[in-house]
Amino acid sequence: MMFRLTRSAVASIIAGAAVLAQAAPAFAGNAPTPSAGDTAWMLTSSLLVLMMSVPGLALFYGGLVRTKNMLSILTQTFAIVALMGVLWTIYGYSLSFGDGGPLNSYIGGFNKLFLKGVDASSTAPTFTPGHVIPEYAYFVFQMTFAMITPALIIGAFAERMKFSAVMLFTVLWSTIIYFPLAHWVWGVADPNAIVDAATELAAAGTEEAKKAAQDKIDGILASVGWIAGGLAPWMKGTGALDFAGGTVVHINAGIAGLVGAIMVGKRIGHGREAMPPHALTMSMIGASLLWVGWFGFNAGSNLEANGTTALAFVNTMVATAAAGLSWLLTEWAVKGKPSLLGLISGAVAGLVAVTPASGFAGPVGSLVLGLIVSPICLFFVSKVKNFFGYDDALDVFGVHCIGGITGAIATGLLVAPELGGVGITDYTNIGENFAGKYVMSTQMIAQITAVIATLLWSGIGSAILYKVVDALVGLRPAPDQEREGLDIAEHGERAYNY
Amino acid sequence: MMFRLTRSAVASIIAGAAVLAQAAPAFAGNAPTPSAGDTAWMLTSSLLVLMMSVPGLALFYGGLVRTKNMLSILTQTFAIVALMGVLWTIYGYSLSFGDGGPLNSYIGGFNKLFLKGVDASSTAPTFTPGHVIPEYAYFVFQMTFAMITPALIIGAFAERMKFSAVMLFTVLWSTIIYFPLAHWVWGVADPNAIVDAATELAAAGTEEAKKAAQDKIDGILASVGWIAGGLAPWMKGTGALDFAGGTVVHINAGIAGLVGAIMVGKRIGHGREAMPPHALTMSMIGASLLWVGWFGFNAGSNLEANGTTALAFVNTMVATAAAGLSWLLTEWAVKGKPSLLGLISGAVAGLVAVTPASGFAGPVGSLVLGLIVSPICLFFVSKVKNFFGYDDALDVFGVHCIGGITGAIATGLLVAPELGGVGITDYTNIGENFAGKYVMSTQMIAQITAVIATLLWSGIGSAILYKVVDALVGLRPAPDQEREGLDIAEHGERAYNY
Amino acid sequence: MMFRLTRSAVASIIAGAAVLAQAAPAFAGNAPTPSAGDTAWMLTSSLLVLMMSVPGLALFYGGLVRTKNMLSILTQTFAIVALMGVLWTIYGYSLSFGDGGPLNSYIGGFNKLFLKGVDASSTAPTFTPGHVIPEYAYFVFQMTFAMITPALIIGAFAERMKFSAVMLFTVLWSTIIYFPLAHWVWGVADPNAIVDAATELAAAGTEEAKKAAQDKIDGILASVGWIAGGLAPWMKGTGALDFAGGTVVHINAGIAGLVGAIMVGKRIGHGREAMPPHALTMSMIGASLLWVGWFGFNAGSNLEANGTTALAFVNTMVATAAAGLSWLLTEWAVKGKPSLLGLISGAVAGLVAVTPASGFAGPVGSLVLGLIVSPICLFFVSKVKNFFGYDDALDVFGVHCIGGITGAIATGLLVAPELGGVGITDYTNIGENFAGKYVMSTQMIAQITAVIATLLWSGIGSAILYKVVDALVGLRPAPDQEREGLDIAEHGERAYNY
Amino acid sequence: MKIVTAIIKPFKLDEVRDALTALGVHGLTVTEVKGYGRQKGHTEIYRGAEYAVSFLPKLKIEVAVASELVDKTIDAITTTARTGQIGDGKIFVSPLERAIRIRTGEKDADAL
Amino acid sequence: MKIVTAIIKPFKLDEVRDALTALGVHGLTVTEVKGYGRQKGHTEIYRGAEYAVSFLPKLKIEVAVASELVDKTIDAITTTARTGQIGDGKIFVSPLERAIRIRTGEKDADAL
Amino acid sequence: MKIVTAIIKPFKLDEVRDALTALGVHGLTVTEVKGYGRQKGHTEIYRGAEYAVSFLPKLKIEVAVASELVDKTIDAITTTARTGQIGDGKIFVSPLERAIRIRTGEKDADAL
Ligand SMILES: Nc1ncnc2c1ncn2[C@@H]1O[C@H](COP(=O)(O)OP(=O)(O)O)[C@@H](O)[C@H]1O
Ligand SMILES: Nc1ncnc2c1ncn2[C@@H]1O[C@H](COP(=O)(O)OP(=O)(O)O)[C@@H](O)[C@H]1O
Ligand SMILES: Nc1ncnc2c1ncn2[C@@H]1O[C@H](COP(=O)(O)OP(=O)(O)O)[C@@H](O)[C@H]1O
Repeated sequence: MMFRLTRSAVASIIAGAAVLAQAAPAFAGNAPTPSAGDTAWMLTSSLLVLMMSVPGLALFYGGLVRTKNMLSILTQTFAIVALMGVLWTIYGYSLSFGDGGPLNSYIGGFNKLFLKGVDASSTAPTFTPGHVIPEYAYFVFQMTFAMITPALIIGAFAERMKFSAVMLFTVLWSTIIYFPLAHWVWGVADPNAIVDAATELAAAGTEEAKKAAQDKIDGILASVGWIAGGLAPWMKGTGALDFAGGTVVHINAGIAGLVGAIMVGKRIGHGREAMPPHALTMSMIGASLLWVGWFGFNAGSNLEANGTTALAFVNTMVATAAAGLSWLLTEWAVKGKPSLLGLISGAVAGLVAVTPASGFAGPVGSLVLGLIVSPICLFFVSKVKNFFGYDDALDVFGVHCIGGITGAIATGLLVAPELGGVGITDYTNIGENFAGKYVMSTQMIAQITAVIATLLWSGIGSAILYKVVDALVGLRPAPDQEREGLDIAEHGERAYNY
Repeated sequence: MMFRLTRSAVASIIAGAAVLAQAAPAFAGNAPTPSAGDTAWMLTSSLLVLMMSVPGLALFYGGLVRTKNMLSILTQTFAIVALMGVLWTIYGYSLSFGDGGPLNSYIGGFNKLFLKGVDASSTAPTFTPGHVIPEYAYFVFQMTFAMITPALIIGAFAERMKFSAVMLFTVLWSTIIYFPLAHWVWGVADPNAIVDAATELAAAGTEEAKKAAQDKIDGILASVGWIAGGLAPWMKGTGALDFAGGTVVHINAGIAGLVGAIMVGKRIGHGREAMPPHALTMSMIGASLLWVGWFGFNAGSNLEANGTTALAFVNTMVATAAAGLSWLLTEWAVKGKPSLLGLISGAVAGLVAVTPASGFAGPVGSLVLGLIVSPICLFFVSKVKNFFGYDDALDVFGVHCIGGITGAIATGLLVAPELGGVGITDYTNIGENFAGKYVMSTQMIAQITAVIATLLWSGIGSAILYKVVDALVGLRPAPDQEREGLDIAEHGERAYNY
Repeated sequence: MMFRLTRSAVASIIAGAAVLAQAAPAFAGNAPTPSAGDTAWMLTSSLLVLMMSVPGLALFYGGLVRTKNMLSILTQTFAIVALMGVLWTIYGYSLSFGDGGPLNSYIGGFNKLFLKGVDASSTAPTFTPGHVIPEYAYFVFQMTFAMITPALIIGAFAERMKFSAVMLFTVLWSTIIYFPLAHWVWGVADPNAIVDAATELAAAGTEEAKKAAQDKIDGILASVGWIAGGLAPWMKGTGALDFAGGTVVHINAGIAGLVGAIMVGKRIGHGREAMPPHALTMSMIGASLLWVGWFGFNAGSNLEANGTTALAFVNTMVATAAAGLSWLLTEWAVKGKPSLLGLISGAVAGLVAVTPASGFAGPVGSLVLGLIVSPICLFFVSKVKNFFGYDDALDVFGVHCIGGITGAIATGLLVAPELGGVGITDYTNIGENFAGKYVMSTQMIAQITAVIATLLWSGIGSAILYKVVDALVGLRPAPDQEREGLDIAEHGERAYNY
Repeated sequence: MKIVTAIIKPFKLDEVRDALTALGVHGLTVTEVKGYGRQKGHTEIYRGAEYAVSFLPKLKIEVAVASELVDKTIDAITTTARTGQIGDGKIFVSPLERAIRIRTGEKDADAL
Repeated sequence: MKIVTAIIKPFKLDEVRDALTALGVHGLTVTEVKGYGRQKGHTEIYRGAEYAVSFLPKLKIEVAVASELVDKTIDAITTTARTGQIGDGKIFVSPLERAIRIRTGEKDADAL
Repeated sequence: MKIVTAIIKPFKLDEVRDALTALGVHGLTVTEVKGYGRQKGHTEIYRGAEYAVSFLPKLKIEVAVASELVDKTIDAITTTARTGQIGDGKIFVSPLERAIRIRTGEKDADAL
């Protein structure tokens, strides 16, 4: 979901005569066809991201709650996934990636409700001019992101929210917070269109021809999500870099979780009763599957299977390993014992942090990012949380929001070629393989804008939605029910009957 | 495993000059070579289907039985997978996909025993003229289907059948019921051969040349599985549509399970003692992995990685989400509580129902199919089962057979272009991208024929085989052993030693 | 990681005009570009191998220990994976696959520390002249092998080694034992270079031109790992065949485990107290994921997605099924009951045995290999182990080392075309599709050399390293801590709080 | 008052419970226990190792009853829990001096 | 000496334990049990099947105390374990003839 | 008859059992319990939160024996279950009025 082509990617493309040959027609406006390899990778990536949600995330979260609430976590996660699959097909895809017309910088449109006009031969552009993938593959890959994001939130108010409230909140939140935000950040221009226009410009003989082509380019670059296109005045046209969803997914879910945890209140007995994880084994399985599936999330976000995809894959591997190790060692030093929970929490923090950077940073940059994100998150989940006393049950804020912010900021730096990053791309610069100009200050402004915009939009918006849900169905079960456990109270089942 | 090319697929093929170029030689009879992308996808799909069986299905089933029988489910599933892997290599593949000569409409032959004549350069045709994949990939993909089908059956007579009986039954059932049925439905003609013959026909100048070519075509179309080719008189040459195995896998296993549950009798204490699932957590993991793996099952059945593959993938995603949600809501309305077991049962029902339709229906059609299949299955597992009082322990009949029938019938409707389906294909119609003529009445007759043929063949055949097994080794363990649990009685192990 | 191209692979390549066309430039020295299909497959394979370690191996091992040590296994496995990811990036890859210059037959060099000089457009050769994959994909695929190998060892001294000792040992062992060994066996020449030189030789007109070309070839063939190149005098230039790591991974880890189990001593209560597996369910999940992931391990080792990849896939499927079945039946006959643990142990034994043979043997050969390896391993884990009385807690030696040796030896036979194998390849023989000459005696000498070299290097080296670790941090926790369990004593957590 | 403690085979619980309720016993407490006795256990084999498992799963039922109800209680349990095979279990009767219902503070007979 | 056995609601354990320690009771033993009594259970539904679960999770606390401490002990438990709702549980007092501390062999009062 | 109840460290079970069988005690019942006493527990840390776990896993062994066997039984248990460290556990002896073998209806001594 990066909205700019990395230079290395182009390089590797330009290199291959065969590919160029195939790419050429695109510039001439002919329809390119998807390659089986790219299609296979995107479908594989999509099922990997589904696996992140179920069973991955469900187990990671489920293992951390008490036995009596295990099923509530599993049910909420699985139900959110199913619900989002339906909403995405009906209107989510259209609102996020449809054409918003005049409002296109803020929201998609209704032109793709119920996948209108899409069939097996429809294609979607990638980030390499002349390359496409089946639109169905793009549609379903994006669907899996819309499935996991709301599911991430529930960890914050785990063990104490009514199932009906969770479901209703998911409908409202995805519609009002997620779909627009996804459009802001991922609503980008088709590289082919830009390259074609730029080619015209280059070829243009007369003045008005030049002007016409230039207008065309400007028009294309203007009709994108405002964060993607850097359309806010102070961004000066430099869009924020978010390769795979640091803002849209993690900061977004993290802040919504924090607000929820505060508004629904603490769990009965919080701080007094011991609430140890009921099955760390399950959390470890979950964390492992999150790691495995995350390659679809990050490397899949390149929308192709090429050298840049391999780079995103390597970064995801390295940052995660470094972050897991770093949390383990920090905890060992600080608390005296290296714990499994710390190790897997670090791994997840690393995955979150590298998400926005995965296709931009170099492996060594990712290694460093992994090493530093863990102590930061550990500080938040242990010190900060206790200091303020909010009950973010499964540390959605401490790991996803904080880790996401760390990654979003770091991306602005690590993309710099001097730091081993792949640099910026400018599709209009067809002469030199789309090489773009990286300016740290402007880039950091873009990154920070994206972070703050997400925190405000999701933070304030979520607060309102929780109030609405509370008014409509009530957020919290009766104390007795909470004490008996949500499994029996809400779902009439028990997780284990040994 | 669809035996007709969907029009959209062809469209997308025809579109791509590059591909056409590669396809062209095929018409001239040269050997096309597999693409790395298609090969990668088929191998990925194969391991995904293996993952459906172990650990997927094993956990989905295992979580639903009592602790004392957990290992018996895991062992039976894993052992069946291993056994079928061996049988498939020795003679299963040959009987299912070998050349049956004069008997070819009913059964394959012995020409591929022990993979005779197959090596790393052998190829198998896909559904796109001019495309092939390595035959080893086709062989192993099909193997995974032969592994999971008998494993599906055991859920019906769970907790009360001897391990030796299960193993013996599997050998007999796969040989006598499954391999022939697979041939009936999936024993299809090589598109390349048809297209080549059709090309000759078009090019034929003289009358006898025309006749010769026409005879060739007729010969090819006649030497296929009778259900695939619609060879029964009343089918008038219209074969049944079963994209990924609604009949061969789900109806087939479902009815065999029902018959088994009835013949082996109820579990001791059935109806009197409470028999709650011992670990819904495991069932949830299993259901999730079934969903993830099912993309290999359905989208892999396109034998390539193209737009139609993406369509099958999307349908599998959408129908499952809709069915999970629909079961959850129905149960919530009817029984007052939304349960995890209901949610995952619905998801599985959706997966089963969309299986035959996955490459033919459109996403909206699949959405509707998912919404309706759950209430139907819920009605069967709660009302119908209790009414007749048979002990289909894990609802193999209620979910797989009923869901499979729903899907098989629905496929006949949803394939209709007016309903967003991809329509029918006719390889002899090379002029218009192999566009075929869809006639609802004839198509429904074909679908119903396939359903009934499967129910009869598998129902009656299985009944006989259970009798044989009972006579040879006995179906049921001693009451004391059943009470102690099959884990200790049959396998000398316990699942948990906490 | 095979270092010779299988003939069938070439055949299938030569067959495809399209591919040849793409391959052609290579001979002329131009840079070929990676195909999306091969890239997709290598990335998929890499995440599959990661999944083998976490959660696969962790669960397979964890389920077999007592509850009180569950987390210690999970933590050790996950931490080793994280640690190796970091080491591999910093210097492991360079030492294993860098250029060792004059020492290149024994060890790689420092030229790739911190991935120096590698970017998204760098490529690595495959085994088909004219084919390459992104170097990042090769780097990360190899990384996953370096992650799982040390993790395999811990099963031998499970439940009784300090976490600090395990971590320190891993650093030393991977650096001093694994990286060099990987280089010995997998440090191979670039086929493209050989073919180019051979082409020159063929084209050479003058004598000195001939000589120059010949010298070039000799130079290339001499600068490889000594086992790969058969550089030991008695090997006469015939390198050992190890398709996916029978020696480097399994024999290597297996012997290191045995030595460790002996040096750290038996578990308290070993032989007196019952120590049944605490959760065979987890072991079954682990074994299943090992099987699923192993396709990445074996079929991924072909570095491409072609017919040979499919062959390796099929062999992995068939040998595993046969071995699982064979262990089950042997146990049934000998001990009276077919157990799940036996079944999955057999499957793992089959996976281990087929690893070195997977790309060389035919499916029937693999079937036989699977059938025989299980009884051999069963004999070692039951009889031999009890006879000598060492406490190889999870049978790392009995299954991985013995299974690996069986496979390594068998590979020398099963590669023979007369036995359905794919035969030997010789890149210099460009005339006849690189057909090489197979001589059983020489090949067996090479295989046995590889086995013995691995046993000695790893056995003696590990013994020294355990001593060092013992001196530095101590191998074993206090008896009370061991009795309380490593989870609480070492990690301050408990696996289950039901 | 007495405490009647019975060790029974797990699958007999429901029958015993019903028999006791029929007697007018309003409550009881059940504990999962492992029993060692004449009844032979089984052996489990894990790879090489064989384990003789001599402790078998049983249920312990504790019922506080008024003294006059003791015989009836014993009969009810014996008749329902009996299968006639080794391992059916035991019944133990011990003195109970006081009983209190926590909710109300009611004492002795009223507390049961 | 007496053995005081209390059946309580699980989430009350910590409070009861603290109250007893305050009394100077140095030890106790806790067992997870299932209780059947006036308190209604719940029904669980799995696909078709409905189960009425009448056994509820409780904790059994056993404390050996010197006879003079019995009343205080009972008070401590009743006050802390009481929620006023059905199912709060019972307290049973039985005679304890001897007590031995395994580690030292100390007897009776000294053993507690 | 008496009921001898012993709280011991889990890993001592087999030794104790053997010692009792040697005495001619034919059966016993074991329960997993959590013990609170002088023996310090450990602390567990999960991310931020620290928990002091003061309840330790113990096994409760119940043996019904003829009165004359009580002393022997106590000795057997003390000697085998002792490690000399805090937490070895306790032995309690309570009166047992009646014992019945469910299978046969045998009473008292014959029932043990
Ligand atoms: N002396 C004893 N003290 C406590 N429990 C006993 C004693 N003897 C037997 N039990 C319990 O009774 C159960 C059944 O006893 P067992 O000798 O196996 O068969 P039976 O009840 O037919 O004599 C044992 O599993 C054990 O739990
Ligand atoms: N007669 C009895 N003997 C042993 N335990 C009992 C008896 N009656 C009740 N109990 C225990 O006390 C618990 C609470 O009793 P219940 O009747 O449900 O509520 P209350 O304590 O308010 O009367 C039960 O769950 C059971 O464990
Ligand atoms: N007063 C008591 N009543 C019941 N059980 C007790 C009592 N005191 C101790 N216990 C049990 O005995 C176990 C060991 O006691 P503890 O004081 O820890 O060590 P020691 O046995 O060496 O004195 C405790 O864990 C608890 O289960």
